[in-house]
Amino acid sequence: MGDTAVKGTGQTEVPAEASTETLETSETLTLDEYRARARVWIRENLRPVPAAGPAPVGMRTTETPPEVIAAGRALQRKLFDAGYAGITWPREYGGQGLGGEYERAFLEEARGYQMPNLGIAGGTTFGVCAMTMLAHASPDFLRRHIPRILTAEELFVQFFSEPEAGSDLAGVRSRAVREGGRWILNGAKIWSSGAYYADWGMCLARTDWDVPKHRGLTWFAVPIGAKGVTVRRIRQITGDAEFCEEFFDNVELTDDDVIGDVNDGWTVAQTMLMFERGGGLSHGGPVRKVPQGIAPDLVELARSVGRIDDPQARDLIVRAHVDDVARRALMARLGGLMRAEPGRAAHLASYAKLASGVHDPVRANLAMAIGGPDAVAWEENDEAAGRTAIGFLNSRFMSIAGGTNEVQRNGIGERVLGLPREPSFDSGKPFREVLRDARNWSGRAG
Amino acid sequence: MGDTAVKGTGQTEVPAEASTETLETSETLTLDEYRARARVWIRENLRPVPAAGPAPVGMRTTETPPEVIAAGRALQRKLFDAGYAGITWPREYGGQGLGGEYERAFLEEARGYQMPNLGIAGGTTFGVCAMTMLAHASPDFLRRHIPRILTAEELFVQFFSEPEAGSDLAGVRSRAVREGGRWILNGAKIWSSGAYYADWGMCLARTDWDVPKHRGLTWFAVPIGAKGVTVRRIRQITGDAEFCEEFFDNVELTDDDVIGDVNDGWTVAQTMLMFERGGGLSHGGPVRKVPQGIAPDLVELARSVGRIDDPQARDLIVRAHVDDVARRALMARLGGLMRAEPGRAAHLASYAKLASGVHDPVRANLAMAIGGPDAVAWEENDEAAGRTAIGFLNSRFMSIAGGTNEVQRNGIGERVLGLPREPSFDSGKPFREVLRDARNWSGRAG
Amino acid sequence: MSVRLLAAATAEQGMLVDTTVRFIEDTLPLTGVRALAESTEPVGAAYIADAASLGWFGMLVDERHGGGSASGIGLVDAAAVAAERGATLQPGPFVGTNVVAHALSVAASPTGDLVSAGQMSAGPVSADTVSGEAGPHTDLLARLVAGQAVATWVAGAVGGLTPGAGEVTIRSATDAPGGGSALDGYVLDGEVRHVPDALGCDVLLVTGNGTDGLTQVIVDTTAPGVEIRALSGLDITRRTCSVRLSGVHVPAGALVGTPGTATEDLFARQTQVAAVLAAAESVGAMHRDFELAVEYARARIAFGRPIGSFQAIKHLLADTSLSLEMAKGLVTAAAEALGGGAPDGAELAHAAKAFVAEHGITLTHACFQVFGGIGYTWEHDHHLFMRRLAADAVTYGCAQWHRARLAERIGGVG
Amino acid sequence: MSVRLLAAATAEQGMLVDTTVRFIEDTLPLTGVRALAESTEPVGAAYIADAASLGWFGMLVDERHGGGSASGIGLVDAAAVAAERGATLQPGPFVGTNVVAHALSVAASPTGDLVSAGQMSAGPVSADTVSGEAGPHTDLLARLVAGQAVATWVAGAVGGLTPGAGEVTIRSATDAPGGGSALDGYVLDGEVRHVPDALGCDVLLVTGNGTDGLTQVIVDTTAPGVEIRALSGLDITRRTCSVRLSGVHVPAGALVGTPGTATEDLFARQTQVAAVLAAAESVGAMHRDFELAVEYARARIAFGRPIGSFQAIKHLLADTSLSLEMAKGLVTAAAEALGGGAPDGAELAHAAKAFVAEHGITLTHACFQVFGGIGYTWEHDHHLFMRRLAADAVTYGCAQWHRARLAERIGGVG
Repeated sequence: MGDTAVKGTGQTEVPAEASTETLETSETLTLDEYRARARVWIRENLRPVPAAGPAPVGMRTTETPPEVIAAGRALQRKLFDAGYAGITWPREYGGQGLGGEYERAFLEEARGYQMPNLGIAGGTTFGVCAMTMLAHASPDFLRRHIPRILTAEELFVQFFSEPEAGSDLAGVRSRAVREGGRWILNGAKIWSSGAYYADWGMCLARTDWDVPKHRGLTWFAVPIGAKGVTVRRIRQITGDAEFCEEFFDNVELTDDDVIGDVNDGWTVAQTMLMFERGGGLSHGGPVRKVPQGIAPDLVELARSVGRIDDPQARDLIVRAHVDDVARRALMARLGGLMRAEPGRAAHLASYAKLASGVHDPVRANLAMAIGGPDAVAWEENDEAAGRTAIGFLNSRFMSIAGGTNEVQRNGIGERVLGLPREPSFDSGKPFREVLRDARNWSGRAG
Repeated sequence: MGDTAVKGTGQTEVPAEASTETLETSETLTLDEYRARARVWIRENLRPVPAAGPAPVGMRTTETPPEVIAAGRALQRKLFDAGYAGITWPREYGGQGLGGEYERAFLEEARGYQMPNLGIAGGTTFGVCAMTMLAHASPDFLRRHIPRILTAEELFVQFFSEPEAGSDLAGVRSRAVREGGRWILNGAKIWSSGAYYADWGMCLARTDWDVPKHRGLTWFAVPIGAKGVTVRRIRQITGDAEFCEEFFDNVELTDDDVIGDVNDGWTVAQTMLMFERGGGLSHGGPVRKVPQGIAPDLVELARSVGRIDDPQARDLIVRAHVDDVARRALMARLGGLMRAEPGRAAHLASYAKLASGVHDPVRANLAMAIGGPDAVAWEENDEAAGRTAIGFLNSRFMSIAGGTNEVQRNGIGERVLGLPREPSFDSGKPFREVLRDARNWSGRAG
Repeated sequence: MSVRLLAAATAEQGMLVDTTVRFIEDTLPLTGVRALAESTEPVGAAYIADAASLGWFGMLVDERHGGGSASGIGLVDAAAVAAERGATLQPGPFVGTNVVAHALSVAASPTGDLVSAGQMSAGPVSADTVSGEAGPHTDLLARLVAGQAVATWVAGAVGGLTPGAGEVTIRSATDAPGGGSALDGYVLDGEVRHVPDALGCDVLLVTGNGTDGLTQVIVDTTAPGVEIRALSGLDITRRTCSVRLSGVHVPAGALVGTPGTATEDLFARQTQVAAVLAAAESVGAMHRDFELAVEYARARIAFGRPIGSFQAIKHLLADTSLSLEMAKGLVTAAAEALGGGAPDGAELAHAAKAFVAEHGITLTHACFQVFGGIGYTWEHDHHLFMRRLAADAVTYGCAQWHRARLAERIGGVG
Repeated sequence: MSVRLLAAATAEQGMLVDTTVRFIEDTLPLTGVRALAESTEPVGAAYIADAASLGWFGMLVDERHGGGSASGIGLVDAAAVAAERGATLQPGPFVGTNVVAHALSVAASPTGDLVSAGQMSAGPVSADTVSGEAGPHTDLLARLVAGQAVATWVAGAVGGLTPGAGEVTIRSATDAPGGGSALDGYVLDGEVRHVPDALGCDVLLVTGNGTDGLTQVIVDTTAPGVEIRALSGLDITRRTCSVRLSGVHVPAGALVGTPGTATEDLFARQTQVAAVLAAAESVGAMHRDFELAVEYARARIAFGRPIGSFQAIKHLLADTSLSLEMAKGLVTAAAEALGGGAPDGAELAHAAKAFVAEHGITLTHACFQVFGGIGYTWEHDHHLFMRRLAADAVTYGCAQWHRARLAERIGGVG
């Protein structure tokens, strides 16, 4: 679950880019000129976003239809050709090399227009994988892959979690062995969102078993179509199958596929986790606070089941609302604290994650209580009526995916509150011994 | 806090005894004859219990006035002289040596009559200390002390918990050192209920620092009036001062004062904890289930603050009631399970303790919510109005005293559910190293 | 693998539970339930008949009506069976059939007031003492007990039991368009949603508003004007249905009990019996979901340790275990009291359903947290329990409804 | 040691908080509060005057009335001060005096409708624009701001704010027994309990029912017929009082604002301002109780480890920390919005009080569990915070009351 985390659909985080052709021009433009020009291009080339219905209660990981992805790839290419892809990314890898203010200007102008929809893998590619690559991969690697990412020819997903390594992300057991100048990859990965339509996986494998677990790990770019890679879609409890599971059977890779240094994969992973957990929060301005009235989705729900005048339903709505505004206020507070002390940003981010992990289920339960019998059974094909139930099934997503509540609580306890450390049983010995000792657990220690 | 725990006032658990004079007679009596005779004696010698007001919300550790204790001692003596003290206790130590059915018969007849009130120390003396002594002390010790306990000349309290050893009961640091045929005791104890009016303390001290913590402990009987013993009453958050703290400054003890084997104190402690935590539960019949209506105390409270017709107050009352009946039903269920599997009784008792630890605070909060402003401030000297607040202050008693919620959860997790053990950092090395290592805690382990 | 709802089961109760567990394992274990869920079939007639032979449908029926139970208190036995059913997410209207059979049995007794009286399966047969003839529903009762017919209860929004579900109007046929004599019986109109397992039932016990107050009648599902439609639902192991009654004629003999106050009392008792049995089924589901989570916590390794050795997991499971034990105790106590005619029977029944409805949801969330990612997969059984527990929480009255019944009793006794 | 309520304090706000913290440390640290609690003395006049010189009582008062604040939004500054006060359990009517001063300042503005308008300390003085004369309470306002007088608000059960507290009747003196002219003002009768810190106050703002609807007047505590009695209370660091008004005459000039709808609006605003400031004080108390618990968890050794290394304790504190951060964020957001005239100001104020009232109780329970036995001792400070938080939870409206205000707004915006 670690691999999709806090990104939502990823959509809004796809940085829009500018292509090489217009580079010179853009650079000489003032921000206002750039903005004006972008506005013209956007109006001529993008379509307005269709009016949306009310947001569903809870998060839903809906599948993106193949034709939508195809259209998304085409549109991303169009952005690239027009010079609006990778606006802040380095020019040598196909980006525009402009400042963040240019990107913001473009995004502000594009608000209300449809940007490329590359599904959940799009968010992972642009928001997590490419950002991590730019920080750690070799120039050769970047020259090969980043331009193709910017044109949406290469969509990347994370091959990070494993069936036996979920919360314990560094506990991966997939192994890459160097043989005759090549790397032979074996193992399994899970929770890779959208892998079934992506092109590459960014894969963490163990390359040394005789050092402690955080060492001996290496990242590889794995072509999903390569021989020996099997992708299986995982049917989720909601019936969707956005997540995938991969099996690697003697997959052959080369040194060109290595991202970052061999056996230094955990350093790379830290960067990746920062992007995945929304580490960007600290760079943004204050979170925009839009008064939204009182829990509009639950008010709508109460109306639809005829309980809008029921005092107990109204109290449940208000309870959800109080938590809603407290969570919004928390985000604003965290933004302030992070700007004041950027060094603590990564640790403070645990609060945002934990708030979702703790309160999403509470809110989903409130919605079920408001919905009553009508939230539990509904007329066949009345999708709107089923939303509360879907929200309920999905409500623990944030409490598990991308670092469980327990992991966040440890982080807050130790790194924010300064409480003494958890005893560690896996950091001081070769990983192969960790596995053996865990199987023979007796509780004996120091 | 460990030392008063689950016993309530202890009062009802004081076994009534029969003195030596009537021994022969009693033994030849049938149960019915015994009962008839006891009835006569009771009507002639005991006073009816005065009608009580409604029970306060939550538990209150009220102090027992000295004159009440004095009267209690006299009455206990009277019972002893009549042959109704220590009914089931061995004859050689002053008891009557009769079966439990005789004791039950006496107690049933005495229902509604005032039995000796020896305050909280009385419960500890008869229900915990004496029972533990009978199981572990030497015949000599028992001959010296038990008869004087039965006549209430010696009231015992526990000297068990220490300022630095609360939940971690075996972590005591009070030390007894053998010097020239005597034991010299130094250290401090805390949470000894009623020590300020008791005569003896049953005290756990470390007698060997070079073995793991559960070994190297020994129990002593300490005269509270001995030279070097200082008793300080602890003012509690409710304003009461039932608990005490003791300081030992080179207190001299002899081998005669040792209870159980030297360095085998933890074995004795296990017996004591069983009595303290109400291990008797498994021997009783099914818990009597008396329908009590819906949370009478809270209904009374809601009436007194004028909210008995407020739907939200009524819902809070019902919420408390649902938990109340669930807790009563739990006790009945535990009784059934314990009778079916007596071997699991001690582990199952954790459920009863945890239920109180978890739900008492919830209930106290509900009471505060029902009481509203009138539960937070009241007319000077209106004691009834202050009960809700006292209940609130006291509501975590069961979650902390006599094994915290956390200790119970560990017990249920490991010994009932069979979950893997907590890593231990204090069981495999000399106690003096445990203390040193804890101070230098780094979290590193296996 | 048994839920062991009863802490102190008699030998007879132990046997009933054992045969029930074995029957389920042999005929419809969880894998079978899963397969059935993905098809559209209701549970088969053979399953019902075999279950009936174990005594599943006669425990709340007077012996003179062909009922009987393992112990003196049929509701306790029925609750024990319900818990085992819940642990394996058995489909089909067990609660419905038992409630209907019980209502028929009570209504057929001369006073009809077993509600406040005594033991659940005591009381004489109406045939003997009232008219000398067989009661109106004797035959149906026998068929229900024998598993030759299945029934469910169409209560709808009566008394707020199922908010938004709709209600049925029961008019005398004489008042209906076209008229007729009193012998013609009644005409039913209305649509009620959220009827558990109506599809596949032979008869419905319909509660509705009549000229003389609350009225209950038996309706054959094959009668003209009866339309039953399955709804989509969160709980895929059980089918909630919509029942539309359009001018459905039933004979006078279809009446169950006397309309008005007596039926209100019987209705109240039906809600209480349904509450206990539904809560017992939930407790079974809670038990199994929890058991799976404990097994997982023992086996799953992370950070070099089995995750169950972490206090975060261990204490979560301990707290969950506490509420599960409380739930089991409370359901048992309610079954004993309501079934045994104790003064606090109704009170305990409402409390049990309120407690279980809320703690079932809490429990399944806790288990989900222990499972982590694996709990998100369709293949893992957890979501089946999660779905069931959420659906159970509102079936036969949500926690709020049952608490409201208790609130009405504040200041009284029992 | 600062609570640091504001995540992004300006330099001026930082200075205000620093001087406040230093002032408290120097004049009335927790040891002093404890001593004061065991005596019967109210807080001294010197303390009030010094506090006033730091700006404590002018932040919600228009500049033209002598008020002023460190930042543009006085309520944010006042909340920051309140939080520091709460952390050290400062006694005295800080919330009361500020609410009264604010009410006087708003009522003295020509439209009197700052309620819905804008910045908290903006708006012209009535003296300038309405009549050319000084407003009726100009002098009192100046004294409050300068710390020469202290005030509290006697609201009682008006609007359900303090259930069971009683209400005051405010009649025109002409209607009162004995009669009189309109110039004679008003006569007040009634007893109101649960008035915070009334003992030691110079004036009271009394809200009551008058002939023309809701009416507010200023009452001198020395006026004949005013009787103030301290109640016993859970919170020993603050005195809740009963105020009895027996035929108390006040002049016409004692009126604050216009009776009826305008006063209802002002009353609503007063509840919101009080909610924000009281919540801010609570958050301060939460902060310090929590800080003590974290310190204890770091230092206390059991089972060979610091107890904070156990997940049971660590995770409890992490969850508690989350709700504390949410509380701080919400109080700040409410102060910004209500003080800054944002459309959702009222909504956030009610939400903040509701959130803090409930989470304050949860937090103090969590801290108690960490302290274990030591928390039971009178000597340990924990119980002082526990008492304060429980009392705060119902002062100026309990969680339920504030949620009810939000429920009224369902379907609207802001």
